[in-house]
Order: sequence, then structure tokens, then C-alpha cells
Amino acid sequence: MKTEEKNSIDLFNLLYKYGTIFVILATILFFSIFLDNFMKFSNIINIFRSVSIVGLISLAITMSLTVDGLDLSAAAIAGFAAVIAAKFMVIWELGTVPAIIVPILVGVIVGGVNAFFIIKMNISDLLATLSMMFLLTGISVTFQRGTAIYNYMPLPNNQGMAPGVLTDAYLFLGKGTIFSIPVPVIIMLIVALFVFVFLNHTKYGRFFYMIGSNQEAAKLSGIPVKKYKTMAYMMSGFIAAVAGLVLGARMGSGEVNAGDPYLMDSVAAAFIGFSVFGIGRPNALGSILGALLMGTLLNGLVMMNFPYYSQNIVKGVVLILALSLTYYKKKN
Amino acid sequence: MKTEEKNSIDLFNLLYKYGTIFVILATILFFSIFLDNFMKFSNIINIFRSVSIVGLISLAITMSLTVDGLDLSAAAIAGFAAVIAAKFMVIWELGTVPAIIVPILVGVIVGGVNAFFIIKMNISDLLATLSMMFLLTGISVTFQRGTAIYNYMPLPNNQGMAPGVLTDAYLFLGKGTIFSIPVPVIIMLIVALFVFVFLNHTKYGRFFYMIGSNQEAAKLSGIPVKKYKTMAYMMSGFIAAVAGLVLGARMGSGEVNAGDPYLMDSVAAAFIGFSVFGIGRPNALGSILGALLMGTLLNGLVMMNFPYYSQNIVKGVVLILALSLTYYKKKN
Amino acid sequence: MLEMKNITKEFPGVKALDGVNFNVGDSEIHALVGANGAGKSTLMKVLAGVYNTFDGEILIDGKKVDISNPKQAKKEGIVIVYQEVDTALIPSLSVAENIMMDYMINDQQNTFMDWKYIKKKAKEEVEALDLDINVNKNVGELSLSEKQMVLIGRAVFLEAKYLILDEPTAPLSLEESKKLFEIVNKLREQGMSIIFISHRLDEVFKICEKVSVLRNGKFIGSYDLEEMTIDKVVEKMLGKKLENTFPKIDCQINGTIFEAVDLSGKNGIESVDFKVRSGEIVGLAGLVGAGKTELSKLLFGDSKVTAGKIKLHGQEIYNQNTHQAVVNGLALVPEERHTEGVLVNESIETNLTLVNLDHYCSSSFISRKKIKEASLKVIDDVGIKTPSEKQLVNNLSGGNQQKVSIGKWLLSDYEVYIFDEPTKGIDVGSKAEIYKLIGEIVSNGKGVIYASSEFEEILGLTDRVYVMYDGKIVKELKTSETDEEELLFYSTGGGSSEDRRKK
Amino acid sequence: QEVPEAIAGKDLKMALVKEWGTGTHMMMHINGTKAEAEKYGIKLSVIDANNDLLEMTNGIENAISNEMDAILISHGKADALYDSVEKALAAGIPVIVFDNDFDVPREIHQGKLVSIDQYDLMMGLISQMSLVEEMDGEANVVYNRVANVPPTDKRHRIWEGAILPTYTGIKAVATIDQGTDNPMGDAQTALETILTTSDEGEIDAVYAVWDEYAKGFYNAIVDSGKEIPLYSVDISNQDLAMMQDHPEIWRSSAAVNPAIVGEVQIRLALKALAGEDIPRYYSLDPVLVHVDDLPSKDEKRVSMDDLADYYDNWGSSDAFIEDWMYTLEESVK
Ligand SMILES: Nc1ncnc2c1ncn2[C@@H]1O[C@H](COP(=O)(O)OP(=O)(O)OP(=O)(O)O)[C@@H](O)[C@H]1O
Ligand SMILES: Nc1ncnc2c1ncn2[C@@H]1O[C@H](COP(=O)(O)OP(=O)(O)OP(=O)(O)O)[C@@H](O)[C@H]1O
Ligand SMILES: [Mg+2]
Ligand SMILES: [Mg+2]
Repeated sequence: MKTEEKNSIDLFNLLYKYGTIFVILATILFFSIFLDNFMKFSNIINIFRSVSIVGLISLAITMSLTVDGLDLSAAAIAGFAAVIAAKFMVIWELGTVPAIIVPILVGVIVGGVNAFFIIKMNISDLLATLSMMFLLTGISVTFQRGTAIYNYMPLPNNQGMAPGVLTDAYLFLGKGTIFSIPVPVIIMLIVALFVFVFLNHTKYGRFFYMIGSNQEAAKLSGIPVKKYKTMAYMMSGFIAAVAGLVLGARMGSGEVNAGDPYLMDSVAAAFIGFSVFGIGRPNALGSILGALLMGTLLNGLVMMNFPYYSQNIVKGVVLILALSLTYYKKKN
Repeated sequence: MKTEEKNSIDLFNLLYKYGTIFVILATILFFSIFLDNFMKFSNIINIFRSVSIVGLISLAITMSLTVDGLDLSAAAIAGFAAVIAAKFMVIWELGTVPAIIVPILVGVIVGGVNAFFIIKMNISDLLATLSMMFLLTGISVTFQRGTAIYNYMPLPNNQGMAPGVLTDAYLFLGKGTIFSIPVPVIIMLIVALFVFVFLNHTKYGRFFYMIGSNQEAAKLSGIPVKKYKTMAYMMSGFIAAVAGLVLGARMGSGEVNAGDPYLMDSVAAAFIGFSVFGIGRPNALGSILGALLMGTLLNGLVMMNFPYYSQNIVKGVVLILALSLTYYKKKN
Repeated sequence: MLEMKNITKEFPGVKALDGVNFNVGDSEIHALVGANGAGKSTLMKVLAGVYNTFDGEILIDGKKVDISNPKQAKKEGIVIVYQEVDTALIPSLSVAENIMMDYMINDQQNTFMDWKYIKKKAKEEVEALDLDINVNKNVGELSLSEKQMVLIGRAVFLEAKYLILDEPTAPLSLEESKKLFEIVNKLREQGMSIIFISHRLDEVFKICEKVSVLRNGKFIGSYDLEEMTIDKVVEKMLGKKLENTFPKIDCQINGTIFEAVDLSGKNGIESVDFKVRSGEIVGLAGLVGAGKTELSKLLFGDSKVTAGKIKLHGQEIYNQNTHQAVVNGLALVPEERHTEGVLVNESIETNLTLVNLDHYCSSSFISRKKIKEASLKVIDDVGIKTPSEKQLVNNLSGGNQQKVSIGKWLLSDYEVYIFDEPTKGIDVGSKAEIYKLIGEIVSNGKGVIYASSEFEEILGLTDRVYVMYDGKIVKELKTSETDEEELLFYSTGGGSSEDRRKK
Repeated sequence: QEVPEAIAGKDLKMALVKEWGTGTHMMMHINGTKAEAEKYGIKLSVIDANNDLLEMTNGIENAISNEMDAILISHGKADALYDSVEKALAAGIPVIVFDNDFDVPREIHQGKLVSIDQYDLMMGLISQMSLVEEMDGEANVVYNRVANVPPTDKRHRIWEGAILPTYTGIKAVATIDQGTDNPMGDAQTALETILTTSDEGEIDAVYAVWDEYAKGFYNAIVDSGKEIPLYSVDISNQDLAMMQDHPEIWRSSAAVNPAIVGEVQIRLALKALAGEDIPRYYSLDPVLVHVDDLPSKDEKRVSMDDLADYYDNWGSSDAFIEDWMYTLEESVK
């Protein structure tokens, strides 16, 4: 009896650990068979590039997930960062360096404010970051009275043309390549590596997990819970801001609300990532794989000329499938 | 020292219990002073009508919250129901009754499917319902190849005009009034009353809350947890479908994705409602008050000619304020 | 020398500690006893820095120390192993990390994790405690006793000056307890002082030198155990003499009411045969991990039956889920009260009336009056110490929580009651009350299944015993014809055909 | 000339109810409306429904209960708004609609309802013909449509019904429609995919039915390093900057100055309030903005306002300007 059960459990175990990977491979196989150009190196690079924003934002969300929070404002922070960067270069002509540093600082500060409301005011994480999302959206629209910021834009009140431009150094973040690998992909991979090392190989990462898994125990063991929770949200803000810089550079402008459409996909990617390799926790690798799964799907569907409105169905079905594979085991 | 503390605790207690109410009253007071027409009966009715959809969907979400779930698909179910109703009347000419019953049935079934994935497949509630949201959006768009369904719409492939119309009986759900109270408001209040009585005065409601409080202990007390959880999601689907019918009737068409914009506001309303009167749990009254708070704000801001792009800021700030007032106490 | 002077701690509506003076000498094992709700855990939490407000002062070696958070307590060399183990462990992290948690938090200099060192140290710790746990496993996958040992491992690693063990042996088997005592003695020899809280007074006498008694939040006194007897300690605890722990239950044992035939379950129970007769208390004996809990849950429909039958009054019943089991007339008091037995965030009355809410409804509508009446009755019958029936269960002491967990089944009749370690963490006075309750149940012609790893209880209470080992029933014994030795023999696999220990 | 009695000396309040308010085009429309309103001392509330039709309804109802003098609408779906619009008209409030139409009985709307569009049929025609001409009638085109939005549907009708059957050398090798949620970002990703997976030289031109898509397409083409011409409809300052940066890519766009739409809406509302005759339908004249007509970027960066220098009927329109409006303007100052 024992051995029989063992076999079936092992199969589930496999599915649990490798379910997501399996779905990704199946997706890739399917598209490679039906689409000639799918496996071209250039298209693979393309897929990676197309998921870079979702990947980065889902890494930001991963940080908040580790401390058992959920940063719904990450996408809004990204959009906000792109607007600020553009404002710095195009309107205020302050050069690349401040245009990169200030949005990142703002991202970190917004993360801190989130943490303040969650920790000090004791508002639930979902609500606090949801409110922050409204707020940031509002502010970034107000900031520019609803218009995008771009090179040579005319200034309001007939003040002529915007003096500055998005610098090449900045645009390189979104459009450049290094050894024919797009810079956004490189940035995503570096951030993923950073998050991976941070979470798995530094004590701070372990503290994050401790807090997320049993906050009370962590507190009683003397971990400064508030400090690290704040840190987690700040890091989330940091990564989200980086995502925003890449987003702004890819678009070549500071678009209002540009981050919003990436929220749901990023949350989904981070959640799918939970169980990759059976880790059972929010983690960097999983989030990136989750993002890749969705990017691959979308890419293939566009190539197959699938009507956009049906893409959501496919997205939903595959999501459910991946999740079923990975979560079903837990029950047993 | 002891007595001092007592006083401050009492103040917090008051804020905790009546914080939301306080913010609502303050908002109303503020607007009544600065706006001549704000307290007009017609405007109050107007506010109620404008929150009816958010109110209904937040009631649906409340049902799932009681069993410690969160039905993110509620808004999508509403949109789907509206599309089905329109399809029944406009394209298939099947009359009002099926056009009302079938969408509601579909809502209940979708709730059941959600429950299936959450209970049987053990997928987390957020993920399961998120996937369902993608799916429904996809299906309802595909159902009509992205177009809305409306009276006298041209059929695809030059098949002439749609044969049926949205019946008056159906439209009455959205546009009618009874004693000059709009029907959507009446429906919202009836559903709220129903949810209130169900949750507070029937054993089922108590079972829901107990399952939400500690599922394992509830199970070992002999409560059929799966059954009641399924029921909660089905009721969520039911109420969401009702919201959808009202929505469709108000818009006079089956609009694809019409439900989506209400998701965030409804979730926020249900969460704000947690602490109204210090209840500390998802509840009907709170959800409606949460919806009213946001509706009142929006109404007043528009009347005050607030720049439209700043309204989100105000929404964010007030949300945070209301939440801070109500959640701050819990910490103590 | 550790001195706690004039400690007073109040919760809303409850004065948990009232001017308590408590001293612990160097290098001694000091027992702290008292009935449920006496304030033991609260006193220890004060010492461990859990509460930042209390009246009174704490001195170490004559010097006043300020302890208002756990970190300060640790700095003073005070380490605590809490009563509720789940509150102190991180389920999603490995055993190694859980054991080495304090090292990671306080001592680790590097930002980067020294995985090699942490695993090596944790392994040493586990081996020193003679445990068989893979340190890479997630703590969430461990059994309760293993979790307890992980916590003790963590405390031992810290090399504290004062180690507080709050009911550490409640989830441990005799053997594991013995192992623990060896460790405790070793630590004492190294100069550590141990404060030991337990409701098993025999243990207290076995390893402690001194005992302090609390009653109703007041300090009764400290005594040398050499000058005391169990009865005397009990008297100090309860403020009165305890007549006899195990009440004489005189009741007629009749025909079989409940039967399991060749029952196997998905949770590892194999081919179990047993029966319960009307008016009979049937013991399930066995060491920790023998499968008593699993069997109880299988009978109660919380796990899938893969083969065999369950019969009630000769008729086969199917318990597809726990609800059906209750409808069929079964009741279960589960082992882990905090997560399974009670809803800690709900009021006492809500908990008590949950299982048969129907009785307090008229056509699905709840009657608050009926609920209040019924709850007050149970609170009175079972003796739950609380200011009001509306009190949250979370605010009750451990023992009183357990009473709620039992009390909820007493409001209506069931055919068979399954008790899984119902007196774990319960003081002797309350134990006697619970035994009395069980006696009343059987004298109404019902059957009781009583699972316990405390042989003394089994011998004192039951009529017949089944001994479990490795998921199977290995022996059936008449209680009056057996003794502790024989129970231990069969529980450790003696006499079983394949004499192997489960890993 | 005297300001008509119905208006003279009154504090006018109007509401502009928009389906959505982000994007350069929408901003220019809002700003144009606002500027014109300010000119005549009209207090204008702008309601951005954020793609929520019921929010538009709420906005209209709010305007009615606040006794606004006129309601300007942009976009939205007719069925959803019909009742509110009818109510407004019945209450005697003029409704000037942009890119939408309401089938209200004449006795109710008489003299109070105008539907304005940018002459989308014509914009489709001239932009698509620009492509046909430059491609010499033969090209594999990545085509773009946005289904179920009235103006883009009108433009599509020309493509489907006129261009493809007439110029059979034009082939749509792929069609991109990613809806309206994230047009720029999704368009960029979709075209990137098509460009990387198509064979070299397979795609000759890209057509965008809406400039929000065109911006994403432009980014994708520029980033790909290919030189594929792009033709589109609608224009904004941002589009012009892009056009000038890469004249070889973004060739032309058919457009109406969205600010003028707003201006005309305000003037029509004023005329209706004054009781003067107004038309039921009005289409503005589109212009084909072609990059070859513009100076090079080193010479001069062109903005929307400058387009008047290159196209006669760009810039301000004097449609529906009455003499008394100058008087009104003066009196406000
Ligand atoms: N957080 C709290 N809020 C309110 N009352 C509390 C709280 N914690 C403990 N109490 C009360 O304080 C008293 C002492 O509880 P404590 O847990 O110290 O008892 P104990 O001696 O450890 O009992 P047991 O043997 O059952 O563990 C009890 O009456 C309990 O109900
Ligand atoms: N959550 C779990 N994960 C892994 N193994 C478990 C788990 N729970 C129990 N086990 C194992 O299942 C076996 C049977 O455990 P069970 O709890 O039934 O024993 P028991 O006889 O009731 O002992 P106890 O006195 O601890 O209740 C043991 O080997 C135990 O370690
Ligand atoms: Mg205790
Ligand atoms: Mg057990």
C-alpha cells in the first residue's frame, strides 16, 4: 500500500515542482511546431524584451509578498517614475543622472509611505497600496495636466518648445542592446539575480521570509519587524521605479498612467512563481518564469494572428492550468 | 496614568467604530456648505443611483470575504451577465424572463466554478478568481467579437439588423423609478438587506463567518466547510449577476468589459466597510457605506468643478484617511 | 539569582497577576505550577519581555533590569519556549534556520548567509538532542512533537542563563520527555537555571528542586520539593484537597454500539479492528506518532476511508466528511486546540454553540437569547474561568480554551465521543472535572474513545485499551489486567510481527 | 453687435463629459474647449469618466441637477447615454456631441442637439490614399483596426469597402487590434513580434487607424532598425516630434485639430442658447499632414499651432463665429 501511494505522490510532486516549467515548455513546443519563426533567436530575445516590464514589476511585487504583503501600487510607481524622469530631462533639463536617481528615490520614498500606512496606521496592505495607486495616478496626471512628456513638446501657455530631450543615455535603458541582448532584458536579469541573492543568501532576505511566514514569531525573536517590512516595501518601490525607467525609455516619453496596464499580469506572474521548483514561497526565479510564461503565450498568439479579445481566454485558461498543476498537490 | 490612557483609548474606540461614518458625515457637511444644490433631494438620489453598481458588486465581494476568500471575478461576472442578457433579447429574441434568469444562473454557476478551483484544486482564492476574471472578459468579448450588443445593431456579415430589442421590463431595472426612487437603488437596498439578515441572523451566515475565522476548526466542529464555501461563492456570483443586470439595463446595451471599472472601487468599499461600527468583519452595511463614501466624494468633487485629473488624488487621500481612522485602533 | 518583585499585570476585565514575588536561584531547576489561568504563562511572558507595560520590578543578581521587549530579555540571558509552539516557529523555513534563528538575527556578522555553518550547527544540535529530523525540511511539515523539540533545540543553542520551558512536555512522549530531562539536567550542570512549567506533577518531582505555586494570579509560595508531596502541591494549587483524580465510574457496560472493521485510511491507518460498547471508555494508547490522532480523524470523516467499514449500532455508516460524522452521532475533541479545537478569534458563546447551531435557531434564524442561555450553562458546568460569555477565546488560558473545545460537544447528545489528548495542558483540578464529564457521558449509555499517550490516564480512566503502533492496532488489553510496563512494551513495537520502528 | 438677450449678463456654466481624458489628443480637445470657454467667461467642468460609461451618465445627470447651461459630450456609447441626453434635452439644455450620435426625436432635440465628427470617412480615405500613392499601389501592409469605436470603425469602412477592392496590389499581411486599454504599449509589443518573426523585406508599410497605436508602431519600427513607412490618422504634438525625428518612417497622418472641435462645440452651445439656428450634423475638414510638407527638424520643430503655417485650413476655424461673440469676449475682459 505504501509503495503504491508513493508513486502517485511522486507524480504529483513532480507536477507540483515542475508544473509551471512544464506548461512553459508545452507552450513553447506548441508554438514552435505551428509557427516557423517562433524559435528564431531574434524572437526569443523579443519575448524576453516584451516581458521585461512585467518581469521587473513582478519582482517588485515579490519583495512585498515575502513579508506577506502585496504592493498593488508597484505598477503605478513605475508609471510615476517614467513621468518624473521625463520631466527632469525634457522640462527641467537636469540631465540623465538626476533623471535616473530622483525617480528611484521617489520610488523608495513611496514604498516607505506605503510601509508607514501599513505598519503605523495598521491599514491592510491591499488597501494601503490600492489607495496609493489612486493617489499616484492622480498626482502623475496632475503633474502634467494629463499630457505625456516628450522631446520637443510645446510648453503650456505658449512658452515655446520644451528645452530638453530624453537623453541618449536614458533611452539606452529601453532601446539599447549589449552584444545584441536588449538592455531591458539585461536589467531585468540583473535585478532578478539581485533579488535572488538577496532573498536566499543574505540574512535580510531570510528575515523577510520569517516575517512573512510568522510575523509574531519573528517579532518575539527580536527581529525588528517594522524595520524590515518598511525595507521590503522600499525595495519594492525601488524595483518598481527601475521598471518605470525602463518603461519610459522604451516608450521614449513620460506617458501618464503608463504603468497601470501591467499590474494584473505582474501580480499573476508573481503568484504563478510561488510554486516553481516546489519552493512554496514568493521568489525571484518563479516570478520571472511566471512573466515569461505569459509573455510567450502573448507572443505566440499575436504571431498566430489571434484576435486580441480571445487572448484573454487563452491567458485565463493557461493561468488556471498552471495553477491547478502547482496547487493541486498541496491539498494532499 | 491609567485613567488618562483610558480616555485616549475611548477616543480611539469611537474613531474606530464611527470613523467611516464620521468621514462620510464630514464629507457631506463640507459639500453642503459649499454647494447649493448638493443637499437637494434629486442630488441625493443621484448619489445613491451612482453607487448602486459599486454597492451591489461590493456586496458580492462581501459574501466571498466572509469565508476568508476574495472574489476578484465579481465585476467581470457583472459585465458578463449584462452581455448575456442583451444577447438573449437583442439577438435571440427570447424575451425578458430568460434574459434575466439565465444570466443569474450563469453567475451562480461561475461562482460554483470558482469554488471548484478554490476547494478542489486548492488554488488560492485570489488567483482562481483572477484567472476567472481574465476568462470571463475573454469569453464575453469573444462572444460578440468585441462589439457591444444594442438595439438595432447591425449583424456581422451583412445579415441586416438585430431582430430584437432590450425590453422595457428589462430596462426598467436600470432606468425605472418607484415613487421617484430609482429602481437600481431599490435593488441595491433590497440585496443589502438580504445580505445583512443572511449574515447576521441566520445560521448560514454564522457558518460563513466561522469558516472565515478558522476553517480547520470549523471543519472539525462538523460544519460542511466545502458546501458553505461553495455557497458563498455562488451567492457572490448571484449578486454580481444581479449587479450586471442593473448595469446592462442602465446602459441600455450589453457592453463588453462593462463591469471591469467597478472592481477596484468595490473591493475598496467592501474593505472600508470592515470596521464600520467596529464590526471588524466584512458586512453588508459597511460595504454599502463604503460605496456611498466614494460616491459622495466623486459627486461633490465634480460639482465643485475640481479638475478632473485631481479627483483620483482626493479619492486616494480620503480612502487612506477613512482607513487610518478605522484601522489605527486595531493596533492598540 | 533572578528576582521578580511585586509583579502585577492586568488585562481588560482580568487581573492576571496580582503582586507576585518569584525568585529563581542560580543553577537550579525550578517548577512553576498552578491551575489553568493561574497566571503562569503571563508571569513568564512578563519575564521574557512580551509585555511592555506591567507594574513591579525585575532584578538579576541584585541589579534592577529593564525588560520591556524580547530582545532585552535575551540580552539578560532569559530565553523562553512558549506554550503554543506554532507561535514561535517559521513554518515555511527549514529546521536549520528555525534552530539557528537567533544566531541569524543577533550574532551573524555577515550580510550573507553562511549556509554551511548554519546547517552544520543545526545538525549538531539535532544530534545532541538525539532527534531524527532532516534539517533541510520545512518546519511546516513536522509533527507537533518534532516542532517542540526544534524549539528546545533553539533555546539550547542560545546557552541562556535562565531558560523558561512553558509546558514543554505536553506534546512529548514519555521517552522524548525523558530525553528532554536529560538535556535539562545537563544544562543545569553547565550553570543554567531552568523554570519549568508543567501540569504533570510527577515530572516536576522527578527533575525539579524547588516549586513555586500560583493561584488566581497570586503567589502562594516557594517550596523545596524534598519537603513536599504531590498531594500537598495540589492542595496549594487549588486551595483545597483533591479527593481522587479518577472518579469511580459505576456504570453498566452493554452491547456494542460502534465498530470499525478492517479499517484503512488514506492517512496511513492500516487494517484497524475495534469496537466500543455502550457505557464503555475505550483507550487508545501509543507513543507520539503511533497514529492515534490519525485514527481519530479517520473515524470522524476527516480523512478518506480506503478499505473496511465503520458501523454504528450494527449499521454501516459512511462519513464522507466531518459534517456527516456529526450527523451520524460522532463527536471529536481534537488534539491541537489552538488551530483545530476552537476558533480563537470568536467569543466563547459562539464557539460553544457552533456544533449544533440548529438548536438555537428557529427556521434558520439565530436566537441570541438561546445561545446565551446555553453557553452560560456550559461555562458553569465545565467551569470555564472567564469574566463573560462574550470573551474571546484567545484571551483565555490554555486550559480554559481546552474546556471550550470539550464543552461545545456537551450541549447535545452524541453516540460516540472521541477524545484526542483532551487533558493536554490541563491542571489536575480541571482534569478531574473532565474525567467526571466523561464519566457522565458514558453513564448515559454512550461510548467514549479516549486517545492518550499518558499511560497513567489510560490506566485510571478506561475500561479497555487498544495499543497502537505505526498506524496499526497491535494489542487489545483489559485495563484492569494490565499495567504501565505492558502498555509500554506494546507501544514500542514489542510483540509486533515486524519489529521495526517507523522512521 | 449686441449679445443676444438669452445670454447677456448671465454666468454661464457648461459641462464637458468625456469617456476618457488621457492621451495628447484628448488633452488638446480639453484644452481647446477650456480656452474657448474662458474666452467667453464660461465656467467649464470637465468630467473624465475614465472609460466608465455609467460614470458618463452620472456626469450628465449631475450636470442636469446642477442646472448647467449646456452639456458637451465626447465619445461614449449612444445606448448608455441616451436616457440622460434625452433628459437634458427635455430640460432645455443643449447637447453638443463629439464622435457620437443620438437618435432623439426631432421635437425634443430641435435646435439643441449637434453631432460633430472629424469627418472620419474622409480622414480614412486621405490617409489610406497617402499609403497607396507612396507604395505605387503595391504593398504588404501591417494593418491596424480598433473595432467598435465609432470613429475608427468609420475609417475602417473605407479600407475594407474602398481601398482593398480598388487597389488589389495592397495586401494586409497582419492585422493588429489590441483594444483600447494600453494602446501604445500593446501596439509596440505586437508590432515588435511581427517584425522579428517576419522575413526580411516582407513588410512594406504599416498603417495605424489611430495615432495612439501609431506611436507604439513608430517605437517598434525605430527600435527594429528597419525603414518601414508608417501612415496614420490623428495627430498630436508628440506625433509631430516623432515624424520630424524620423521622416523616412512616419510619413503622414490625416487629422483635424482637436482643439478646434472643442472650440466649435462651445460656439455651437452658445448659438443654441442664443436661440439661433444650428445644424444637426457637422463635420470638420481634415488635413493630410505629410512630413514632406514640413521643414526638417534642424530647421524648425513644428508644433500643432505651427501647422497653420503649412496648411491653410488648419489652426483656427471661424465656423460658427458670430459678431456678437466678439462683443461677449470683450465684455468678459
Ligand atoms: N491577552 C489577554 N487578554 C485578556 N486576558 C488574558 C490575556 N492573556 C491571559 N489572560 C488571562 O490571564 C489569566 C492568566 O492566564 P495564563 O495564560 O497566564 O494562565 P496559565 O497559568 O498559563 O494557564 P494554563 O495552565 O492554562 O496555561 C487567565 O485568566 C487568562 O484568561
Ligand atoms: N503534518 C504532518 N506532516 C508529516 N507527518 C505527520 C504530520 N502529522 C503527523 N505526521 C506523522 O504521522 C504519524 C502519526 O501521527 P499522529 O499524530 O497520528 O500520532 P499520535 O499517535 O496521535 O501521536 P500524538 O501523541 O503526537 O498525537 C507520525 O509519524 C507523525 O509524525
Ligand atoms: Mg499557560
Ligand atoms: Mg495525536
